[in-house]
Amino acid sequence: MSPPVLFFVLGALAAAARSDLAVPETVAKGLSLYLMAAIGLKGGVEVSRAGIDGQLGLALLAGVVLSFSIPFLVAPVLRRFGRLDRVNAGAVAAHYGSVSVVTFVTANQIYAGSGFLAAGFMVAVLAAMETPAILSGLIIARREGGGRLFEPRLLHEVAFNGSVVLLLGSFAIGMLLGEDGYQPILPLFTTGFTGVLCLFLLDMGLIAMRRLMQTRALTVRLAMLGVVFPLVNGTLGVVAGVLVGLDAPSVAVLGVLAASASYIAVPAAMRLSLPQADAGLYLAMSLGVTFPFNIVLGIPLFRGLAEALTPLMGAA
Amino acid sequence: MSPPVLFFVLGALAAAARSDLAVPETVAKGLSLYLMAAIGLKGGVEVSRAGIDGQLGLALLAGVVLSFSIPFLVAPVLRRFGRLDRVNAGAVAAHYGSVSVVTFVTANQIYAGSGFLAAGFMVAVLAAMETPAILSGLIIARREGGGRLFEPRLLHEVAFNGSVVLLLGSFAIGMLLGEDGYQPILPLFTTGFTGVLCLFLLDMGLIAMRRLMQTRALTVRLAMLGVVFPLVNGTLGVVAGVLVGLDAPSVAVLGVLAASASYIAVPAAMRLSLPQADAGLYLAMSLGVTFPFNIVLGIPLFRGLAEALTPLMGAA
Amino acid sequence: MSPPVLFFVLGALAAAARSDLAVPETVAKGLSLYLMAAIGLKGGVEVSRAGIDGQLGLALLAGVVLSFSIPFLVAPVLRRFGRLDRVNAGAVAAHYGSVSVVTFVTANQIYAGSGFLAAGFMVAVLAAMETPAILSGLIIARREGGGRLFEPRLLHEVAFNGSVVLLLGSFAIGMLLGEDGYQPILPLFTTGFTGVLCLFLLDMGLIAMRRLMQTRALTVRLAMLGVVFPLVNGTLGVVAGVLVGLDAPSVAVLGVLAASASYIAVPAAMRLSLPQADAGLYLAMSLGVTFPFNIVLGIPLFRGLAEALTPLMGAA
Amino acid sequence: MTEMTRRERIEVLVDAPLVRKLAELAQEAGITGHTLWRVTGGSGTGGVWSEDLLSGATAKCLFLVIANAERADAFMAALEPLLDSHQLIVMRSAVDVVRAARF
Amino acid sequence: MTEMTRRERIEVLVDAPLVRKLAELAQEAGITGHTLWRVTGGSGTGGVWSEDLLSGATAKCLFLVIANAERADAFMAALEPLLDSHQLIVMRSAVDVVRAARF
Amino acid sequence: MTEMTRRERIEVLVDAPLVRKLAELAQEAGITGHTLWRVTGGSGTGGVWSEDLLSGATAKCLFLVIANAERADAFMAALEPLLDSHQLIVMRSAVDVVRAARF
Ligand SMILES: Nc1ncnc2c1ncn2[C@@H]1O[C@H](COP(=O)(O)O)[C@@H](O)[C@H]1O
Ligand SMILES: Nc1ncnc2c1ncn2[C@@H]1O[C@H](COP(=O)(O)O)[C@@H](O)[C@H]1O
Ligand SMILES: Nc1ncnc2c1ncn2[C@@H]1O[C@H](COP(=O)(O)O)[C@@H](O)[C@H]1O
Ligand code: NA
Ligand code: NA
Ligand code: NA
Repeated sequence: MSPPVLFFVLGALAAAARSDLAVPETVAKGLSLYLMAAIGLKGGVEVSRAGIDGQLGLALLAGVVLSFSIPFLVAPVLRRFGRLDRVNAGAVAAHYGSVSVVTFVTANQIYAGSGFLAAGFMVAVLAAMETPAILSGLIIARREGGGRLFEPRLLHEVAFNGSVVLLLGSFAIGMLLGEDGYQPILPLFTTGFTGVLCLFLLDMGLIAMRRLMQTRALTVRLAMLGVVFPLVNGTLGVVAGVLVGLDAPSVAVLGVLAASASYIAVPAAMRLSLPQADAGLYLAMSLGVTFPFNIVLGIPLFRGLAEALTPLMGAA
Repeated sequence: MSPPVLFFVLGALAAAARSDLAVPETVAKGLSLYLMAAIGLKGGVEVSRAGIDGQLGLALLAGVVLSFSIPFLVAPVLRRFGRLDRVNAGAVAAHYGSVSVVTFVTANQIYAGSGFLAAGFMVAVLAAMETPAILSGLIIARREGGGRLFEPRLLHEVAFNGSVVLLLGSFAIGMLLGEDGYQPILPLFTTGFTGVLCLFLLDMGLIAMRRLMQTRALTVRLAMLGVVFPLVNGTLGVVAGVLVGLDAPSVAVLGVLAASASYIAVPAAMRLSLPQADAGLYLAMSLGVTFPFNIVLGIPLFRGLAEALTPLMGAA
Repeated sequence: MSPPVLFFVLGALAAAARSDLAVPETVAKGLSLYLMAAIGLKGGVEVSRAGIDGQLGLALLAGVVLSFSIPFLVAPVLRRFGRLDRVNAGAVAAHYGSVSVVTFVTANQIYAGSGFLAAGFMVAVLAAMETPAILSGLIIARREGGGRLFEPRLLHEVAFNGSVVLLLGSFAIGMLLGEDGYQPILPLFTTGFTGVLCLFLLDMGLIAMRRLMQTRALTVRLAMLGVVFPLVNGTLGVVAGVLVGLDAPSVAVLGVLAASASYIAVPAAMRLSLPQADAGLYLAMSLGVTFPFNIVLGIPLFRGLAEALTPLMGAA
Repeated sequence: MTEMTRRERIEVLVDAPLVRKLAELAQEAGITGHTLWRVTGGSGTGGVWSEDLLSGATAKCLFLVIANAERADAFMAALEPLLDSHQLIVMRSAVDVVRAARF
Repeated sequence: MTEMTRRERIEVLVDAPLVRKLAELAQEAGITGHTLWRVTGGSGTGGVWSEDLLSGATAKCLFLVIANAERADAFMAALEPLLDSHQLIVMRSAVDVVRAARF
Repeated sequence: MTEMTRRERIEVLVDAPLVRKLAELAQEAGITGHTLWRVTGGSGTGGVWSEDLLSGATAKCLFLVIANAERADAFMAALEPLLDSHQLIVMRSAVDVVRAARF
């Protein structure tokens, strides 16, 4: 296992043993800002080198379609098999359509460690996939309600969400700088990256496991869905990536994105827009079940799938 | 534009778009401690290499005179053109006499990026310029009041202000260590420097723009002064630097120092000593107007001016 | 003096001058997590290279015996010479039996800077020495009380204490990774290490000196004990290390561990288990007196002692 | 003696993402301001919680307003429909304030 | 008008390591929950303190419970033996709450 | 039952740089201690603010003292001249405390 995954496991074990190990919230926030700036810059520099071609447009389209449609796919399962009401089903579904930045970062890092390099523009795909699912989740939750679908403020908050702005902004800065302009900040943003990711995943392990242990809302059925959804959605992501003709590493990353569930942007949006939904529930599923699953199993899995399926398309 | 300036612009744009992007306050505090320790160390190591000559004394003198006298220069303008009362004029004036550490750091980094290297002892000049202006500001605000000019506690607080202590302390440590002793900590303090500055300026862009958008106190006239003051004061700084015979990069840095306005040490001192002055006003001017002006335009401007004027003196 | 020690002195001087310089608590917490992860990893990687032999077992045994027995040694002195009651004597004694992670880290760094390299497994000894002393302290404080010796919760808290878990967890990760697996995170955890230690010790200097200045509980007699205890305990540690046949650098580090006093894990445990003991007292002694003594004088001293005594054993 | 006037003090324990909504309701009730601080942990029917959360979605704040009785009543009435859906905890008591004209 | 009910508000200033103990006592007294926040400084007979501490051993929290009079009394009684050894500062006052059934 | 005594609770919302001044005034009024915590945001006539500030010059704190009526009056009187210049918000109410001798 790679260092970041080992630190994630350490965090999870520490929380399971009820250790008081904790990363202060503001420090974790600082680390996550660093990770987002670094991943954005790297993507932008990479694109400035490789240039942009039609692939970007197709990848963005695939990402947006996945993010928007996955909630409609998972919501009925949440209602019937998971026994959730409409509002909770909509809220949970929004999480699965959207994405987890840290899962993306970890996948990139692990893949890159063995030379399996995704396209730089996948950062833009990541950013594009954050929000469409929120819209879908609200449509599901309020389908029959009389009120308006969402408050105008929500759209703005979601579009100018801190992580979207930082990812796309750093991406743009990376493109502007190019490889030469990036040199002065390369030591901080590239050399230190894997180490910072370790510390961050240590915290994620602690948080994910504590979330899982504290939850009262998670049923066995819902926990099962927390594993089934990433498997199904990740496969859909891989297939979509193959269909639009991406290279194998980018296909794998699109799979990881589709499989991942949001635990930052979407929970905040749901708390605001669907306050009656159970926050303990959606955080337990996305953070406590799906996130660990993806970090430990999903990332290698979707790489395998991408490597198996991509050649088929190339041959077609 | 250099990476730090690009991140500053990104922060400002994000705030303008009312994004919720934010760097936690304590993280920003941590980054600023790092920047001050790093700049102090670098200056000290540099001085241990180049030695100290009469230049340092002259530069310190120029700095102290500028810091003390600039408030008397700008206060009448603030009163007449800016329409402020005596107390507010004194408070704002103190900010313009004092200096901004981050502006200094950014100027040094940008200049150094193209081999335009200021003397290491300019860190001491920076520290020396922080406080005389506070005295001047209080004199202006209280000229006719019956009470004592300042409480004894203020003098102590200002003299042993955290940033002054850290800057001068690190400077002394740098001198003690010399280039060889500095090697073990060079990777953190030199290699990572520009990257950390980027993250810090991202936050400064957010804060400066939010300050500007939230203010109710800033009139058009005062905003104009927020641009005119750095132009005039920076020119004075450059001229003073040329007169005392500094090299061109140090002249440019002295210009930047004179042009810059404090937004950390002086606001805290004014809140304590002139509580009736409007904190929203002086922070809007120094942080919202003058700081961005200097980062984006002032730094290249004073370099140009220094390069134009320094040879004149050398020829004399 | 090495850079970390110089920054420690700077912090102490700044606090003595009543400067408002401060490192935010959460930032300091973040730095300490980094230091513990780094030192654990380094130890583990080192062990994966050098292998484990009987030495580790003997060193662990020596450490545990020292930690458990030192409190029984110092408590009578605290009662008679220090004039403390049983409860306070037990609480203070627990601190001296346990260890200070930062003192350990600083010793390792200073020793390593001149090629005096302790065994990697000393990290495990450090972790093992944190808790036995707590048991001893409670036995001393409650010897005659009717109640139970400690609440079951305490044992758990102490065994899964955050710093023990992080140290041993990183140690295990370091062993799993080995030198090759460690490469991707080496830049953060090894290259940046000494610099981070500087910033952390700056904060420790501030805290230690403020603690000393604010205390009302510290008598001259107790302050004297704060210097005598590390001298005696450190000598015991060196002798124990020599007796179990460790190499000179590891002997010196065992001396430093025995000499050091806890100021994180033990105070929290004492606050919980012996709330009537005076927290101001034990923190003033361990943090305000013993910690600075060890950083500035103890570390070189125990190296000298170790270098003098180790050959004697080798010759035997 | 300092002149003091009786006013109402309303404190609401609320999830961070919902603070802005409360602020709007207070403003609509004619209340001139509010003050906010983060609470760092607690327990309730939803179990124990502490602030070590990434998303801030379930971080909680104490939201304090001071107002005269009439505005306080208007604010309480505006909160009514949110009480259950937003899981608010609301406390009201009397305080004496100085410079009472502003509340 | 919103229906409000009188309840007791108890605030305890307590060292962070002792919070869990208080929470247990509150629970044993039948109180359904509590809310906690960090205080960042203060002064008292023990001198001035501020939060810049590594160990957290002397960090302090405000511990707030709302309860009916009977449970509040039970909690106060349970606190009694700890008052001196744990150096607690306890404040009690009345508040009006909504959704009073839960307290 | 636990013996409780009526005391005055005074809370002042104040800018961080002015806290030390308040502490001095409280001490001069014979009050034995105070407790402090950071507030993280709010709104008022001066507009909306939140804590994301570098300088701390406009960070705000809640400053709490408990005192008997006489000392509380003395403290209030000492605050009087600062009310406007320092933009203080002051709340006073009654609380019951234990170990009342210390306040
Ligand atoms: N009796 C109480 N006293 C003080 N705070 C409470 C009480 N009950 C609940 N809370 C707070 O309200 C939050 C939500 O409560 P609940 O909805 O019961 O989970 C808890 O996490 C506590 O912070
Ligand atoms: N009169 C008071 N009003 C408010 N808080 C107090 C008062 N006295 C003590 N405190 C708080 O209680 C803590 C412990 O007090 P002491 O045990 O007197 O040192 C102090 O640090 C303050 O935070
Ligand atoms: N009615 C109110 N209730 C609670 N806090 C208030 C109120 N009015 C003002 N404040 C607080 O006092 C601060 C200063 O108010 P102002 O001087 O009106 O800007 C605000 O930022 C709020 O934090
Ligand atoms: Na997804
Ligand atoms: Na200036
Ligand atoms: Na020891």
